[in-house]
Amino acid sequence: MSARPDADFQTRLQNLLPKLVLSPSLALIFFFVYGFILFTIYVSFTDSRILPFVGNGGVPAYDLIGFSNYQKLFSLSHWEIALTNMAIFAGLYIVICSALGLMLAIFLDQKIRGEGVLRPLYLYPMALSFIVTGTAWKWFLDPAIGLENIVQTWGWTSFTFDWIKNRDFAIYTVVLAAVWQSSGFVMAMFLAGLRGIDNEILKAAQMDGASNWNLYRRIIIPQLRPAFLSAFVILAHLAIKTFDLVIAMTGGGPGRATELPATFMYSYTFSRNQMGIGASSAVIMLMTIAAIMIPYLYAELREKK
Amino acid sequence: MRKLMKTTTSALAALAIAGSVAQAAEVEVLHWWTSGGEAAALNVLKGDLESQGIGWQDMPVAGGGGTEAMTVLRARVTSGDAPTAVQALGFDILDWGAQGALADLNEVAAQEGWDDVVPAALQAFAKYDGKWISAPVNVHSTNWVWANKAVLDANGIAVPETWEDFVAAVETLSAAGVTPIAHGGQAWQDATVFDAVAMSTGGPDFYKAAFIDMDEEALGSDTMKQAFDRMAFIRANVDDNFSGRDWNLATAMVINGEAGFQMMGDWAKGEFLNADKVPGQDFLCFRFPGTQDQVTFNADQFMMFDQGGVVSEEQAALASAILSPSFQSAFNVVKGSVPARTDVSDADFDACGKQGMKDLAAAAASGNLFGSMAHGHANPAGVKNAIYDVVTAHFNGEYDSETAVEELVDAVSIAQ
Amino acid sequence: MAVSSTDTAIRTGRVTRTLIYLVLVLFALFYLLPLYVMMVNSLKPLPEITGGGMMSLPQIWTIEPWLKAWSTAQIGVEPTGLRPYFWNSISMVVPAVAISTILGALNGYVLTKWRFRFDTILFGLMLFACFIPFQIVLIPMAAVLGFLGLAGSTAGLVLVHVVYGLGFSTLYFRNYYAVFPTELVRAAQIDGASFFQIFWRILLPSSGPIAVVCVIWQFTNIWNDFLFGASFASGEGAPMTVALNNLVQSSTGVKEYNVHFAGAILAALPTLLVYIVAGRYFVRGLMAGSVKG
Amino acid sequence: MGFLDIDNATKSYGSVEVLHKVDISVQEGEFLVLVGPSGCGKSTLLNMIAGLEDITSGEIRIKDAVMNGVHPSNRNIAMVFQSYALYPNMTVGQNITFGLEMHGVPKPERDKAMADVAKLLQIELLLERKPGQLSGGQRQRVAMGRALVRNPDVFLFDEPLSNLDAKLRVDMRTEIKKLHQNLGTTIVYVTHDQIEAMTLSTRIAVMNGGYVQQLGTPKEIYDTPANLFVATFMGSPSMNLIDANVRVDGNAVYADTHDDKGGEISLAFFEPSAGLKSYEGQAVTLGIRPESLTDVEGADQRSTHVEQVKNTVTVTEPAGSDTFVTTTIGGAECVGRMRADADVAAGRETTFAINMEKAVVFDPKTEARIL
Repeated sequence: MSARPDADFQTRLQNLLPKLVLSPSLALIFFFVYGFILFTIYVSFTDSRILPFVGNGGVPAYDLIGFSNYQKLFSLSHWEIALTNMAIFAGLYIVICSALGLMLAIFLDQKIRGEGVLRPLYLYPMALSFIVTGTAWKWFLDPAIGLENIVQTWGWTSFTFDWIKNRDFAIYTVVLAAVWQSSGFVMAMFLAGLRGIDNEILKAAQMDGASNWNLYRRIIIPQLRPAFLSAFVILAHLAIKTFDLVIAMTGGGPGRATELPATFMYSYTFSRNQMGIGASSAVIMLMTIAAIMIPYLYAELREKK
Repeated sequence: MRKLMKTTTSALAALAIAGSVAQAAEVEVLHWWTSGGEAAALNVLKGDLESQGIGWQDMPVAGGGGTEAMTVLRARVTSGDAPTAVQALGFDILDWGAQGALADLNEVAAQEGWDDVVPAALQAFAKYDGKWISAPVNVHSTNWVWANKAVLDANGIAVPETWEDFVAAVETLSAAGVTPIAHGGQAWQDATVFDAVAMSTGGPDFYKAAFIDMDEEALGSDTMKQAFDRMAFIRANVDDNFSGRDWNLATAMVINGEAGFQMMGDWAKGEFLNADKVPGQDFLCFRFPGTQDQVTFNADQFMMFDQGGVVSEEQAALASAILSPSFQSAFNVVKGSVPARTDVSDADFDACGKQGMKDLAAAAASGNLFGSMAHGHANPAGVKNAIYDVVTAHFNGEYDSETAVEELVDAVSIAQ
Repeated sequence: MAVSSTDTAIRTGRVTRTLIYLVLVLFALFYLLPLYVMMVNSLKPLPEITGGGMMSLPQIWTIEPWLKAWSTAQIGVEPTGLRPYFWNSISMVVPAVAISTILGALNGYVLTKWRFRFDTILFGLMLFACFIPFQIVLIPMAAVLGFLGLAGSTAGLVLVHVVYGLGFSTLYFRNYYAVFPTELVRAAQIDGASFFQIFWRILLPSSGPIAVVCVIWQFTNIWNDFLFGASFASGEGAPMTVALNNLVQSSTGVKEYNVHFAGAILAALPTLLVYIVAGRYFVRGLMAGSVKG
Repeated sequence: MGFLDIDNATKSYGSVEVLHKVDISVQEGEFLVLVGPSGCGKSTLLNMIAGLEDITSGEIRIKDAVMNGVHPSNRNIAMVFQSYALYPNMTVGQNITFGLEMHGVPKPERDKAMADVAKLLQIELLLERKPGQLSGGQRQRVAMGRALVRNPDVFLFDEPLSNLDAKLRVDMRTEIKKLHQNLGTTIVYVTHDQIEAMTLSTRIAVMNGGYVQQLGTPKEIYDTPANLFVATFMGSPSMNLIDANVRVDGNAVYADTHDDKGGEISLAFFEPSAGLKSYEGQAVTLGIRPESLTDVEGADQRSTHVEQVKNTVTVTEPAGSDTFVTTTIGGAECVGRMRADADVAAGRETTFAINMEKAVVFDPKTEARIL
């Protein structure tokens, strides 16, 4: 509704109020998110090192150096590793969390006794910070003291599980711990989705002679689409922000095998005093996120209109 | 946007005025010494200041060997609210000095004669443009080897003097079924070992050329390749499970007799003492073979942020307290490091401490005191981390020695 | 939860059911594992841990590490334990969660019930804002907080958390209110209720479930934040996670793992409590809105 | 000037005009029904009267006061929604008095008004309950109570009965009608159900595609539909449409078509108009309501113009009170309404009586009725 010139005061106020109410939030977001993104883009074209706009020359001054930070960035094998890891990590993390969450939700929805006990057990990891659960995982996965050692003391001496120490597999242990943290949350979202399905449809389908497998595959799971989409947004957001986990569990190692863009960005911006490169990596990351999220948001929001 | 940038730069420019948020007669100290012994040691300093009527506002931020604290410092400086004093290492101090953000402590330094008692190699990190800008607290030396005496004795191993001795000792241990070298596979630990190995392999001139002058020729030399080969030997003699291990768990392996040696800085001593081990009896400390005359160091310092042109009374008091012989002794006895000034009595130090002080004085006198590359005292953070990348990739088998040398040259040139 | 009438249970044989229970219990164990590691290690003396018994039950049981973590462990130069920082976190989390939830609710209300041109685009922009990496906002945020005079204050931290929590709280409430009958709003308009009266009297009383979801989400995220807490709080005003980090991280000091784990569990207690207390309504809340179009 | 005037009201969303120059004047005490298929604009028009959607151009006046831009709550109207829109968190009593509370009416007055309304609608016993605990019919009553208590100038109903089951719908329909008769209020009522429209209204506006197709009393709409749309939309079963040719023979005018065996049928018009005569030799569409297509005994005895046609019955559908019979005339399938005990059976030939007094004729090109 738009205010008309001939509207009475109450109507005009009522037409204005929603925008007034929304505007502080919008102002905050525009300034603190989009403003800062512009800021970062600008910094990525400077030779900033220890602080923004403080370049090689020392004393607050900087030079605009075009795309040279981006050139440097893509010449670093380190960055390539971070990008590859991100693809592996995000892909597996989102797929496994969704699959596991869905399976647990379906199982938990079978009139399970003790659901009230099991559900919080699945959910609680989301409540914990990785600053320390990372250490617990690190120990558990450590071949000398963790799982491998335990299984070996049980008598299966040829058992090995040393992924966290292996350059080629370490990223999968990060996936494991990340899945541990968020799959319960995804489970809750799917469980809610399942409970929202009209069970008359199920009765009808059962009368049609659908097998249990077909019932889920053809009738129930397709109806969980909104839950899948919400889960996707949340998981994608968590995947991109994964930082503490890597720092606490592997420190980016062995070698640089578990480096992710978030840790890369942090390291160049804050510990290597190459803020320009850090900013350019952030810009690339944002562009990647945008490339994935914008079509998704567009499709989602348009549909609902 | 424009306003924001203006704010950032003007915040820097206005540091002179803005730094004084910490209230009068109070110092705000940003540091990362939070574990029991360190914090207790720092508490000595706090007590000292409080006895002079100066309050201490504590701002501890641990993690990543000071990385988190440096991140927080950037935020504090940008917001125009820099702490009075900030714990810092090596090149970070010079970088901040270059910003003109630090106070000029020359007056205090002259009064107390810092120029005479602080080793020149260390002064290089405490002065910018001829001005004292920070107060050194201690000197850690990083080219130590820690050994379990019982394990060595049982296998008839004497303290190795040369790389060849060391190789023999390692092979003896290996044959005896003991893990020869306890090591934690984290980039900075790999680099700590590399520091010592490079020094031992190429000697002080090579070390200086490669790591301090960042000379491409030295970086790409055969000596460097040999250093990497030696790293490969060490890699072959650590247990399979080294990756990602905390350094103190590696130390625990030596303490428990599971391993023979560990290459680690002097802070490892705290772990031995904490486990009620006696230096000389239960464990040995000696310089990495082939570096007996050299000391690679890193030094913790407190840089003093400019508080409006003049050094405030509290800052002067803090700086002077930090460099007072009594604090230097008290602190370093607890911390495991040695005093930053060479004229402190070694009476309160244990055997390792005494040796450390002697080594430092000798190295300082003979020009054998070098900043540790692994601990950010040889080259700037960007270069250091670039070297980390290569060393750690090599140690984990990603590169062979030849590739590592090539990568090293490239990485250092990109990072400069 | 007594919603047996809405579940999608299927008829299954005994064997299948047993298998389902087995899988569920196995996963429960999987989820409990790290907690087990943390628990057992927080209850044993340090030599037992460094001696290699990290996975086994304590030989000597002790609650000493817990007491130490809470009240005597070294956080900075003072051996205060985590206790004083607990309140810092509470005084930051409560207003931040409350404000971001209320703003999220209002935004959701406007975006679904008072639609105007470009509202969908604006919402998309708010949602996309959730994805900004926190590392890049640190420095400009510091400049802004300094400019506003909020550096080193709890108010500044609250502002930061509100800003970066808005996207998700708006998302939750928008999806919830999207299925809330618009006719109710129209009826209330005809009845003469004002914009805020409609929100306060009609929508809010029905928003319980989604408020629970939003509060849980925000509470967890804000409570567990480290980066902002470390950067924008003063030393004494630092939140619990910063203190925990100072307790746990040390580069060159002795690592007391038992105390670390005890501290970690202590620091996580409020969030665990929120999950347990509000968790019963959590699935119901998700069900009521956030997973539906 | 009427009591409620809709004067050239137009509504567009962006460049799309969804309601085109609607002109309706409602008198005090009138019961106007807006009827049409979904998407015809009837609900939009109602919302515009309520003030829930603004008016792109034109005017809406209540008691001669221009309502454009006036806030819904200041128009002195009340609305009953399809979903009832009862506030789920309030009791029935609170639901009913919420509007009064918002208008600052003191509590004693509110309580009295509530008691009166509750008595009128016989919902006294429900006042403490929450909407969730009520049946569909009870909710409907509460929704009406909420409207009544305001004592508004105009009542607006938005498909209020469509969520009820068939039996309840008929009961509530009767009740709304009674209420209107007893209180004499002005009502605008939206529905897609033409039976509701016929039974309740004093006047009907049939809408389609954003246009008012015809505005008139139920009888006018039913007997003399303005065009093919109104003719087919109103009435159930709907009007039979037969292709025919106009033949003029002196004063008499005939519609020529054929039976199901191809035999010629000539149906003479009753009092043919000059307009119709001008269609001589042209094709037209002949409209016959089912109740005008009967068995001979069931034909309207007062009608002077009943034509008889022999034709084969294809389907019979006994409905208890009547029997609906399907047959084919002029190629079109036609439904006739016969007495319950008419002697017909599928496949058998029978004689149909067509009441030509009620026949209407449309121009197949313009779809308008030929006057």
